[in-house]
Amino acid sequence: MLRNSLILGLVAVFALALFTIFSEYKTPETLNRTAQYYNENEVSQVGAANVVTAVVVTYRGLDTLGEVTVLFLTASVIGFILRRKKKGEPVVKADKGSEILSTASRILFPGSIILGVYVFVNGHLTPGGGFQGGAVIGTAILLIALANPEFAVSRKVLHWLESLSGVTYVIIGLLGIFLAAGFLDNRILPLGDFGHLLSAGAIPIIYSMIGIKVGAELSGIITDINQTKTNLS
Amino acid sequence: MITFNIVLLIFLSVATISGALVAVTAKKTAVAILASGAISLFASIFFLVLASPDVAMTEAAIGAGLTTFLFFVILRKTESHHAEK
Amino acid sequence: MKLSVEHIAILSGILLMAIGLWGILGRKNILKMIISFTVFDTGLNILIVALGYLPGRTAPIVDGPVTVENLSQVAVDPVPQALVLTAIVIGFGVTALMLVYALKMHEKKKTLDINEYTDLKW
Amino acid sequence: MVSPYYILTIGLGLAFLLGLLGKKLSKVNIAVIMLAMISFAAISASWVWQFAFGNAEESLFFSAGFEPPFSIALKLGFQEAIIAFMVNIMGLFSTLFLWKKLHKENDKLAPVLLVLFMGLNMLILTRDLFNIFVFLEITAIALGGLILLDERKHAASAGFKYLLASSLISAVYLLGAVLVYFSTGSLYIDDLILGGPVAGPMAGIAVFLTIIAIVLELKPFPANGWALDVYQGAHPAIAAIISAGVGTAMLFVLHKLMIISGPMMAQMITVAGLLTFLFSNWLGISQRDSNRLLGYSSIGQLGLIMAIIGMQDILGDQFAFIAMGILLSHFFAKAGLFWISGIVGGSKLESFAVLRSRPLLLLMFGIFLFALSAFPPFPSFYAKWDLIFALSDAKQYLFITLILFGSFFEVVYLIRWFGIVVKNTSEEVKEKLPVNITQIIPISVFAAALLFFGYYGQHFMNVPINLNYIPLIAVAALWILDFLPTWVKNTLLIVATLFYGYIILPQLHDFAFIFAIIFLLGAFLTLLFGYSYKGKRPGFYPLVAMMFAGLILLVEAKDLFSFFFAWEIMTAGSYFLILRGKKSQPHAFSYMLFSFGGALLILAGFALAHSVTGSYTFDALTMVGALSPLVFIMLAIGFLTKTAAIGLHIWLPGAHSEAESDVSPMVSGILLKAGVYGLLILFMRMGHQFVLGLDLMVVLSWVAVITSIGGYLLASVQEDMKRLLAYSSVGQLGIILFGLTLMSNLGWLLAIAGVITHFLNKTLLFQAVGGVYSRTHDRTMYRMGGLIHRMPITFIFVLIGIISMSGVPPLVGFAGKWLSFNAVLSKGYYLQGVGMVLAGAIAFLYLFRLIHVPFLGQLKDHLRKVKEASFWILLPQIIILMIIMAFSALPGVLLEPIGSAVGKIFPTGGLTWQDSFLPFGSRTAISEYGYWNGTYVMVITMIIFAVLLGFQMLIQRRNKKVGQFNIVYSAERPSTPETTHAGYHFYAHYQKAVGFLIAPLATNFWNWVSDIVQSIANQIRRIYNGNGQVYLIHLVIYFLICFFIFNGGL
Repeated sequence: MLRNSLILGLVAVFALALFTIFSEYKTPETLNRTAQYYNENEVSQVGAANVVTAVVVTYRGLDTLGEVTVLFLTASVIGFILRRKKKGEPVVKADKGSEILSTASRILFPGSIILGVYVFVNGHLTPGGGFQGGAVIGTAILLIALANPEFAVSRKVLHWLESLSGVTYVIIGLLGIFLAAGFLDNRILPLGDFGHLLSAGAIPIIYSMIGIKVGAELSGIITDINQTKTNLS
Repeated sequence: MITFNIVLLIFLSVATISGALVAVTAKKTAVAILASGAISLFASIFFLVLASPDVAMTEAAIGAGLTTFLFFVILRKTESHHAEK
Repeated sequence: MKLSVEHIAILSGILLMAIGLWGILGRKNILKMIISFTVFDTGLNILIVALGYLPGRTAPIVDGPVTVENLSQVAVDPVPQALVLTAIVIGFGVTALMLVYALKMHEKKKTLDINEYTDLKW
Repeated sequence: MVSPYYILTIGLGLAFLLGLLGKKLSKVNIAVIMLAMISFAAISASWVWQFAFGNAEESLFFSAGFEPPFSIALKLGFQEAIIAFMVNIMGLFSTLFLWKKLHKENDKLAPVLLVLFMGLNMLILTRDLFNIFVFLEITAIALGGLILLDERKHAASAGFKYLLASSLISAVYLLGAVLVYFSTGSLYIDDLILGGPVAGPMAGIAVFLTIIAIVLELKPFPANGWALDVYQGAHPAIAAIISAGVGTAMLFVLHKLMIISGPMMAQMITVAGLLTFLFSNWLGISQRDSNRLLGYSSIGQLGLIMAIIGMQDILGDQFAFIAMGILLSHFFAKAGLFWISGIVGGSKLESFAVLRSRPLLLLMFGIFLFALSAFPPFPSFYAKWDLIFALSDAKQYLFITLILFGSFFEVVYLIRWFGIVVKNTSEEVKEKLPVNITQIIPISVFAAALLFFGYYGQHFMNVPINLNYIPLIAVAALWILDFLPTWVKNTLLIVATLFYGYIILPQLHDFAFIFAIIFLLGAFLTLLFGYSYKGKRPGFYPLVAMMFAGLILLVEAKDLFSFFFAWEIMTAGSYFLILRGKKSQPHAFSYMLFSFGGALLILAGFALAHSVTGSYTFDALTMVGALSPLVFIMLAIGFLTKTAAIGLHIWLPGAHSEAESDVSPMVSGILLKAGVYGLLILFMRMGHQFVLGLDLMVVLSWVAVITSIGGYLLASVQEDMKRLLAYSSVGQLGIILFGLTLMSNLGWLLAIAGVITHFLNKTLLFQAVGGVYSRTHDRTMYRMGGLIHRMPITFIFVLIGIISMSGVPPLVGFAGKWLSFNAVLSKGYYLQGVGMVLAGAIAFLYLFRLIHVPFLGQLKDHLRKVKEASFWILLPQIIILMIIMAFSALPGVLLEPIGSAVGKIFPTGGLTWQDSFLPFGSRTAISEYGYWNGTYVMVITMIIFAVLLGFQMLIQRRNKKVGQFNIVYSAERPSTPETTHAGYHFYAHYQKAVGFLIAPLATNFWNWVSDIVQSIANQIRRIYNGNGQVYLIHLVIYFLICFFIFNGGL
């Protein structure tokens, strides 16, 4: 009881501390200089209709590479941990999903994949991008997996997709040093016509690679987790 | 428009915070997971209102979708054992 | 009381963080601690996006009324959005890893009570 | 310069590609990782090279071709290059160390390892606040993955605690970084500097949040339970990465962020770091698990460096040197220790005893521990010197105190561990510890690096360095030649000593000359004894050389630093020597504690003196001002720990008696004189100091009187020959101290003469006793008896030794007596004089027992076959005997040179010398109160002695010889010596009356102190109750307290 009230007190003090941020906050009138710079120059420099995408993929591309790395690490660790089979372990079958779910998911699946691809390919034009598209693909796999627990995407295919897209991403980044002004510079390709699919330099390619990679990784995580059984010994 | 947004946000805030309270205090883990999924959904509406469609999409797909799913799977794995015990 | 979109959102974010912290520090069940963690994270993300919001402006995407010319007058700051986007994905990664930890710990001791995992101490 | 993006590309590209390789290709997998790590190291090495020897300039590497703050930039300067190189070296050797594990058991660790080190590189190089967050998370997840993948018993729960804590910390950091962006419009660190410290309340909160997060990441006390659990639970090689690799990178991040923090933040970092340093080390004292102990030590060291980063404005130009010195020591030593722990496999401190089966590993273990303890010649030693000096110049006395206490606690557990590992008898080492080459290489390289940086690092110090390396080279040479047989090494060392003496003696004058003679002659005499040993005596000679090197460097020293350097070398060498004794571990340990405590006081005293005078030579001690009594007290206590003044003496009896037979004379007859030399230098420069009108010299003179009475009283009740001699040394050093405190010509003459005679007598007696031990394997006197029949020559030596020591004419000891009366009278210290007379009387009580109990009486059964001690044991004694006789006959030879040295300090009140009618240049000493001619006395005594002896021999011819053991009780031969030996418990009857005088007050006091220190540590460390949630609560409380302190209070 004492501990509970201590914790509650702590949380209250913590809220109070955060509240100073609220009380110090003044709604800004204008954009700060970085934002101003992006909103003014992004179109001419990067050429993506979605400024957020330009920031994510190009200006702050290093963050995004780190982000991809985080997902890669998580997927690898989860894969290593969960795939470590002990010998002589019987394969436990999970319950089958309901008929409706499995039918629905089978219908939805291709659509979801296409939606995912659409989201990341158009990342530089519309909201969304590699991560969102990848997540949509992952969700599609998830639906299928829920409906049919024995469903598994070929791990080999996933690995290939993941590795190749990842390596391509890094190589595109590296090309930026040689062909353009710096690592991850999207101007290794022409900026193209603003607002078209094939514009904004390398952004569509990078975002597609991210989309494929994230999609493959998330699918991997999902299948790994779904197929593990707890150690019942 | 702004006033509509404000009303919407107040409603959302109340919903999110009650959701959070449920998520944190719920006895059943499953309820807590559902509540946290709901929070993510509400949050993505927050993001939409705050002019951040990209974030909203991410939150909806990853926070509300995948995370919730992961929680459920892990829950099932850890509880299946208790059931047998 | 300041009643504007961003203020309400900031306040909600702070409250979510506080409630999340309450769960992190208070719940005994490891899964519930992780759930509280996601609540905490969501709160933080709302807070960040809200702080970067400029009232009355729209998303920084050239589309319809938003043109290349008026982008800097009508659009919000893209940076916090990019940051939060990263933070969400990273948060997912951390959460997933925590969950695998939970699974692994459960495998060893058949319990998810954090109080049971005190073998290492002093 | 090679673009740092190549590291990113290589790391990530290969990590991504490795997913393609299946199980079958795991060999390729590890080879690829190894190549990647090599390329990291090579790239960063090329940077370091270009900055150090080329003309590279600090440069920015933009990403995406836009200038910051609009894109993320990496900055590569000399600092970045060095830190990245360190981290990459760690990565390379970690991979090598884990080779077998990666290869055989767990190839999945490899890509995670690669990504981790790539992330650390970026963490070091990036100049973007948010990018730091991303790589912080990568680090956290990679570490979490590594810990989890390694499936150790408690790894999962420890890793989970780590993950919880680091996620919370990252969240704080994220909020901070974002707030920085909102209040300044930039995430580029250098932008924030250009605009000056960021202004406004929001910006203040923002900066606070970012920096507190990094501070929390560095595990400040007490919000660090999670880190301890990880150090304990993770595989030692991963713990090594956390401690050396991640810790280093994190410290650099903090350093990077310091430029946006204001002075208040800096102060908070300093205080947080110092408290961490103090408490981690303090709590470490009670720790018995090796990995957790290393964890406490890691956290402590990181805390110290964190504090140094916080104090960079105070430290000024020396900041980089100090920080790097301590960081390098921590880096190499902690990685090495964790790796050794990985090889040993056990988790108890005692389990490291298996290292005895691998002398090389044991040596490196010692190197690592002593590097952490900041002993010379390691970088931390130089850094600590500079740190204390700089803080003293800045008048940060509280900080100095915290650092000194922290260092002391650290040494307590490190040295205890070393002692346990080297000497603990409870662990029997039967099997050879299995090691493989991939594990040995990293450890060896790191140990070698410590030595290299130790040599290299001193050139960056604040003080002019004029160290003489020749004696140290001898030490190293003897390590290399350790495979040779004893007699060869013994000869080599003797020749080296004599040769060095031949070179160095002409350069020395006055007291330094006198002490150098003692040390060199002492080395020669005690080494002769060594010929009596057979075999190789592995490790003995380098240690002896080390101790004597320290001693000789001490007298060569002309500045504070050389002196302190020599002092520490000597301390370490003598500690190792004492530790070689069979049961000496606890005694060597307490010797080290007192010595190290004393050394810290000396260091602080020197630093204070320097801060007043600005001098680095001994002239610094001529300071005046309010601080000078304090400096005097600190230095006096520091030196008195070495001379074992009463209260500080408790280490001496055990250490001197448990040491090997030829080590005892070294440490007792010779080593103690180092403390006297220190006191000499101190008294010479500082003279009389007053506290509240009280002359400290008078206080010390009473300390001296009590020391000699106490030492002699304790000596009189010993049954162990060597303990008796050891306590006797305590008493005699008291007399020497007394002479010094008289601060007069005669007093100092008395002291220096006392130093020489004590050296001769004690060496002689310890060697004689060592000879007895070599034959009887016993030191307990009452178990022996009648040895005069079996060891007559030794008997004569002991006899001469005690006569000389007791100060009876005609031998040289009388000179001391005569001088002391003269000195006391001329100074007017009558009360103390009475005490000294009393002490002299008590001296007889114990000295005669040395003859009486083992040598006289009936020869014991088991001693009937005992032979005289061997030639090599007797030879040095013969030489000493001759010297004693010479000095006795011609005391002028001894006293006149001393008098001339003393006369330079106290020109008046000395002895005058007059030629006498006797031959051999004999001279008579004349003082205020009388005169004395040694030759004269000698001749007369000899005549009387000869007459008496002749007379006795004449009448004894008719005596009937009595057979032994005629006393048989009831046809049973008494077997217990306790009941039959008259010498047993000789003063039992008096103990009832005056026993309180020998109560172990000092021992009890120090036990009490150590109990209190340990029980406080035990209480405090209860906060680390193992519950991850509680650790989080600590974290939050710590955060909130700091928050409200730095954001305007509640």
